Amino acid sequence: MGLDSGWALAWVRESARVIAEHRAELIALDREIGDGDHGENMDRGFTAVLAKLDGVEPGTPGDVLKLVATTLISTVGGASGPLFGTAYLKAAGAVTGAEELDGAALVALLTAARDGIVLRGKAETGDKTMIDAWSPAVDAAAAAQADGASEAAVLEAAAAAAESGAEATEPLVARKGRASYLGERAIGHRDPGAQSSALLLRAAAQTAAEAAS
Amino acid sequence: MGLDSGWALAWVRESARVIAEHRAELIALDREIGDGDHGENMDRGFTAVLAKLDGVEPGTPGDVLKLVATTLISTVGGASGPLFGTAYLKAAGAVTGAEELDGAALVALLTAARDGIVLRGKAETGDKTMIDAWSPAVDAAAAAQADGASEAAVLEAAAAAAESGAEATEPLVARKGRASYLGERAIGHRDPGAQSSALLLRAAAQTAAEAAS
Amino acid sequence: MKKLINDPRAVVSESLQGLAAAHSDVVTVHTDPDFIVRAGGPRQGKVALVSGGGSGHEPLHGGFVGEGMLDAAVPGPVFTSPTPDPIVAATLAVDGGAGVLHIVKNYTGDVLNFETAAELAEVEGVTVRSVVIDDDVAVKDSLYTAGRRGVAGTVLVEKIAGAAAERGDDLDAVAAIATRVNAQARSMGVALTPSTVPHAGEPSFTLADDEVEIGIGIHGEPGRERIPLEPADAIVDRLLAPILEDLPFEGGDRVLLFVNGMGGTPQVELYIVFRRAAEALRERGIEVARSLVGNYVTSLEMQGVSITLLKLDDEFVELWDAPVNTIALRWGR
Amino acid sequence: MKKLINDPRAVVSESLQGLAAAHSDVVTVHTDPDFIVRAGGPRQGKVALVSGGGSGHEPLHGGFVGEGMLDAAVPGPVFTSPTPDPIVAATLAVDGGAGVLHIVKNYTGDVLNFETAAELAEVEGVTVRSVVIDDDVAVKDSLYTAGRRGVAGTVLVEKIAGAAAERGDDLDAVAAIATRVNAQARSMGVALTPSTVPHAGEPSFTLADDEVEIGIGIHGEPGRERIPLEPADAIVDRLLAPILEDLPFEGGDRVLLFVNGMGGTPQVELYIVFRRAAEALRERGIEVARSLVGNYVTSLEMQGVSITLLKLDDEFVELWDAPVNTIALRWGR
Ligand SMILES: Nc1ncnc2c1ncn2[C@@H]1O[C@H](COP(=O)(O)OP(=O)(O)O)[C@@H](O)[C@H]1O
Ligand SMILES: Nc1ncnc2c1ncn2[C@@H]1O[C@H](COP(=O)(O)OP(=O)(O)O)[C@@H](O)[C@H]1O
Ligand SMILES: [Mg+2]
Ligand SMILES: [Mg+2]
Ligand SMILES: [Mg+2]
Ligand SMILES: [Mg+2]
Repeated sequence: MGLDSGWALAWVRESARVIAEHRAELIALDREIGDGDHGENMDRGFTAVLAKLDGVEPGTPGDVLKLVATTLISTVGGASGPLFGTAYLKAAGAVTGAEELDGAALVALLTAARDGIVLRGKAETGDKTMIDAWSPAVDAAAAAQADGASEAAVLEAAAAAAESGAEATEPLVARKGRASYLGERAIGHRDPGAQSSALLLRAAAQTAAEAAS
Repeated sequence: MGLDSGWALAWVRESARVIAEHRAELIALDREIGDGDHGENMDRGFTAVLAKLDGVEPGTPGDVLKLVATTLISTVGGASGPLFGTAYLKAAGAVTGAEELDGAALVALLTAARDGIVLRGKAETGDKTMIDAWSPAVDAAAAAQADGASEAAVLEAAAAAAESGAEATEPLVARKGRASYLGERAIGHRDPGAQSSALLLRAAAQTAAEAAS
Repeated sequence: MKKLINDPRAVVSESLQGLAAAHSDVVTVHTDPDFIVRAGGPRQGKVALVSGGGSGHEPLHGGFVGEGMLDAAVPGPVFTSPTPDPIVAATLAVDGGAGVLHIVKNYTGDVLNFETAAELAEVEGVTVRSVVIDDDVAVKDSLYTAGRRGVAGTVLVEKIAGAAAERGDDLDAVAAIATRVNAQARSMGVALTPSTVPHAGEPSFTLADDEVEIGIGIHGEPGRERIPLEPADAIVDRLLAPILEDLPFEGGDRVLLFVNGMGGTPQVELYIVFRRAAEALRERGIEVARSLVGNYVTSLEMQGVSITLLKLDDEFVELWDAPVNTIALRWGR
Repeated sequence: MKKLINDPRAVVSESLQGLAAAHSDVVTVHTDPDFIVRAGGPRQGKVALVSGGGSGHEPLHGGFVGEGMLDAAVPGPVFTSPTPDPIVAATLAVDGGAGVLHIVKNYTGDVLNFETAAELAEVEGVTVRSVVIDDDVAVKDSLYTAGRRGVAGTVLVEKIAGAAAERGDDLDAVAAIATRVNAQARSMGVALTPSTVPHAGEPSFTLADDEVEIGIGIHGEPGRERIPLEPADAIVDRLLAPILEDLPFEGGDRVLLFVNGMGGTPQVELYIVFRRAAEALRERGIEVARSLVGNYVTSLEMQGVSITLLKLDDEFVELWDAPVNTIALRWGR
C-alpha cells in the first residue's frame, strides 16, 4: 500500500513547520554567500501554502503538489521560488491521477522534480546549488527502490543522501546563483538551497515513516 | 618699562602653539555640548595668523592685535570667529599707537576685548560662554593693577581668573550658543570657548613673564 | 572613521571641485573664497538670493542654486559657518542692482558672520536684507536661549522666496515672503545614528543600539531627549505633536508635508514616515496639498529624519509650483 | 538593527503607501499585487517599459516611473525578486498595444521570475521583449558563473530606452537601444559599511573599521576583495581600472560619468569621488560629456559608491537629454 494524499498533506505541513523552524539558520547560510533572504523566502512561501491548504479538498498527492507549486511560484520570488515551484510542478506532473504512490512513483516524482530544477536553472552537480542535494537524493532513492525498499525507506534513502549532498556543498566554489560572484570565498559555506532541499526531503521521509507505523 | 610688540608677537605665536596643542581637547569639549569644531576652528584661525606674521613688520602691539583680528574674522567662521575677531579688534583699538603697554593699558585692552564680545554676542556672565572666562579675567586684572602689580602679574591674575572662570562654567546651563539647545544636559560640561579663552590668556601671561625675565 | 575622502581638511574644496565638474550647466563654482553661483551670471533687475552655512548639509545650499531658487550659496567648513569674506564676495557677484536677500539659519555663528558680511556689502553699495530661519520646534524659543535653530524649513523658504524674486518682486517683498514662509513652517527631527565630522574623526555623540535622539539638530548636536527605539509610527507621532501644537496647525488647514532624510536613511524608511505623517494629518482634517520627500537638509551620514509642515496659502502654492532648475530640485514650465 | 520601520515584513507595502500618498501626481500605486504605474494610465501605441526587482534599491525602480522613462515598476520584497504575478499584472496594465519591454537585472531570481511572467503575458496576448542588464565588471563573466550582475547601469538603460519609446520607436527598436546601452555601460562599486535587511535583522556582512569591500553588489552580497581603507582617490582609481579596460574606454571617447551612492554616503563624498573620476578620465583623453551624481541605485543604508561609465554616441546623448518627469529624475522640455 503506497503513500496517499494524506501523506502528501502531512509532508507539506511538516515542510512548513521545519522551514519555519530553520528560517533563521537558512537566512544565516544565505547571508554568508548570498543575500540573506533564503529562510525568509521559503518561510513566506510555505506559510502561504499552509493557508491555501485550509479550504481545500485533499484529492490526489499530485493535486497537493500542484497546489504547492503554484503557491510557491506566486509567493516566494527570488531564485528559489521559480526553481522549487518548477520542481513541485514537474513532480505533480509525474504522478498525475495516482491515488497512492509506490516506490517507483516516488522515484519518478523525485526525478521529475530534480529535472525541473535543472531545466530552469541549468545547474550541474557540483555547482553548489540545490541540485547537489536533489541529484544524490534521486540516485539513492532509485537504488533503494531497485533493492525493493518500502516507500518510507526509499524516502529515507533520499533524505539521507540529500543531507550528505548539502553538507558536501561546503568545500565547493559556486558556479550558479549569487554565490558564484564570490569565487573562492564561497568555499567553506553550505549552500542554503541545498540545505532547505534536504530539510524538505527529510520531512518527506519522516512523514512517510509515520504513515507506515 | 611695558610690554612691546615683541611681546605681542610672542603672545600670538604662543597662542597658536597652545591652540594647536589643545586642538583635540577643544574639539572634544565642543562635541559634548556643541558641534565638535571649536578646536578645528581656532586652529585654522591661528595657523592662518602665523602665516600672516611671516612677512610683516612688527609695528606696535595694536598693529599685531589688529592683524590677528582681521585674520580670525576671515578664517575662523562659526560663532567664535566673529566673537574673537571683535575682541582682538576692540583690544587693538584700546591701545592704538602705544609702543609699550603698561598695566593700565593691559586692563584697557582686556576690557575692550570683553566688551567687544558682549557687544556682538549679547551674552551675560553665567550664560556659559567665553564671557565667563573674560569677565573674571578683566576684574582680576583691574584689581591687580590697582594693587600696583607688574604687567606680567596683571596678566597672570587675568589668566588665573580665566582658568577658574572656564572651570566654573561646568555646572551651568547654557543660555547662548549651541549649548543652549541642550538645556539641563549641558550641565557638567565645560564651555569650549571659555576654555580656549583661558588658554589664550595663559599664553599672554606666560610670554609676559618670559619678557620680564 | 570610514569616509570616501582624501585629506580631511580638503573635503569641502575637493567636493566643490567635483560639483563644478559635474554640474557646469547649472552652476559656476568660485574658489578662494569659495562660493557657488548660477551659471550665466547675475540677472539685472532681479533680487538675488544668497544663502550659506556650514558644509555637510548637502544638497543644502549649493544644490539649490539655479533658476527659480538661489543665486548663490556660500559653503563654510563642515558644520561651521563661513566667514564674512566669501559671503561678501558672493553677494557682490550676484547683485543685479535690485538688492540681495541673505537667508540665514539661526545659529550664532551664521548670524554673526552674515551680519558682518551684510555690513561690508552695504559699504560696497549693495542693499542687503536678511531673513533668519528658525523653524525647529525642538528648541524652546525664549530670551534665555540662542533661539530656535534653522533646519529643513530653509529649503521651503529658498524655493518660495526664489520664485517670488523670479517673478519680479522687489527686495522688501521677497524678504517679506521669506519671513512669512519661515513664520508658517515648523520642523522637528530624530536621529538614529550620529554623524562624524571629518576633521574631528569621531562621532558627535553616541547612542546605544536601542536608543534614538529626539529633537536633533543638523550639526550632530544632541537633541531634546533620548528614548528607546520605537516603531516608526510612534516616532512620527512624537515629532508631529510639538509641530502641530506650536503654530498651531488645525483641521481645515492646507499644508506642505516635507519628510527630510538626514543623509543615511534609506528611502523606504522616508516613505514609511511619510505614510504615517500623512495619515495622522488626515485624521486631524489637515489636507496635505503638496509634498516633498528626500535627503535635502542632511547631517552627513546621520540616519534619521525630520518632518516639516508648512501652512499653505494660494500664493505659497503658486510659488512652490513655479519652475525651478537646480541640481537638487527641478520641475516646472 | 535600527530602522524607522514598523513591522519588518510590512516595510515594502507601507513604503509604497507613503510613495502613493506623496506622489500621486506622477505615479499610481497598485497593491496586491504590488506595482507602480504612471499616473494617467497606458499610452496607446507607445512601447511600454517595465522593470522591477527586489526592494531596497530605491529610487530604483519606482522612482523612475513617469514620462520619458518607465511605464511600470514591480517591487519585490527587500532584495528579493518579485514573483511572476505582479510582473504579469503590471505588464498587462501598461500595454498600449505596441508591446512591452522588460528590463531585467541579471540575477538568477529576477531572470527566472521575469521569464515566467513574460511567458504568461504572451499567453494573454501581449508581446514582450526582455533585456537583461549586466554592467557590473566586478564579476567575471564566464560560463562558470551566473554572469555579471545588473547594477547602476540599469538607470541609464531605463532613461535612454524610455526616451526612445517616448519618441515612438517600435518594440524591436527600443529593445535594441536598451541592449546597446547595456553593451556600452560598465560599473564597479565599493562598500564601506554593509546594509541590514529588515526581516534578517543583522548586517549582511561585517567589515572591520579600516576595511572596505571592493566589487560589492547591490544586495549586500560581499564583493571581490576586502582591502584596507584607502584615500578616496586611490579607491576611485581601483574602481575605474577594470571598467576602463573592460569595454575598453579609450582616449577620444565621450562618456557619461555616473557616480552612484549606495544610500548612506553623504553627498560631499560622492562629489569627491566624481572629482577624481573626472580627473582620471581627463588624464586619459576621455571626455565627460554628461554626468549623474546621487543615490539612484542603493543598497538600503549601505555606505559606498559605484562608478558607471557609458560610452556615448549622438543618439544616446539626444535620448539622455530628452525630457523626463519621474520622482527621482526630472528635466527637459
Ligand atoms: N541556477 C540555479 N540552479 C539551481 N539552484 C539555484 C540556481 N541559482 C540559485 N539556486 C539556488 O537558490 C538558492 C538561493 O535562493 P534564494 O536565496 O531564495 O534566492 P536569491 O538568490 O534570489 O536570493 C541557492 O542557495 C541555490 O541553492
Ligand atoms: N552669544 C555668544 N556670546 C559669547 N560667546 C559665545 C556666544 N555664542 C557662542 N559663544 C562661544 O562660542 C563657542 C563655540 O565656538 P565654535 O565651536 O567655534 O563655534 P560654533 O558654535 O559656531 O560651532 C562657545 O563655546 C562659546 O564660548
Ligand atoms: Mg537569497
Ligand atoms: Mg562648535
Ligand atoms: Mg560650528
Ligand atoms: Mg534574494
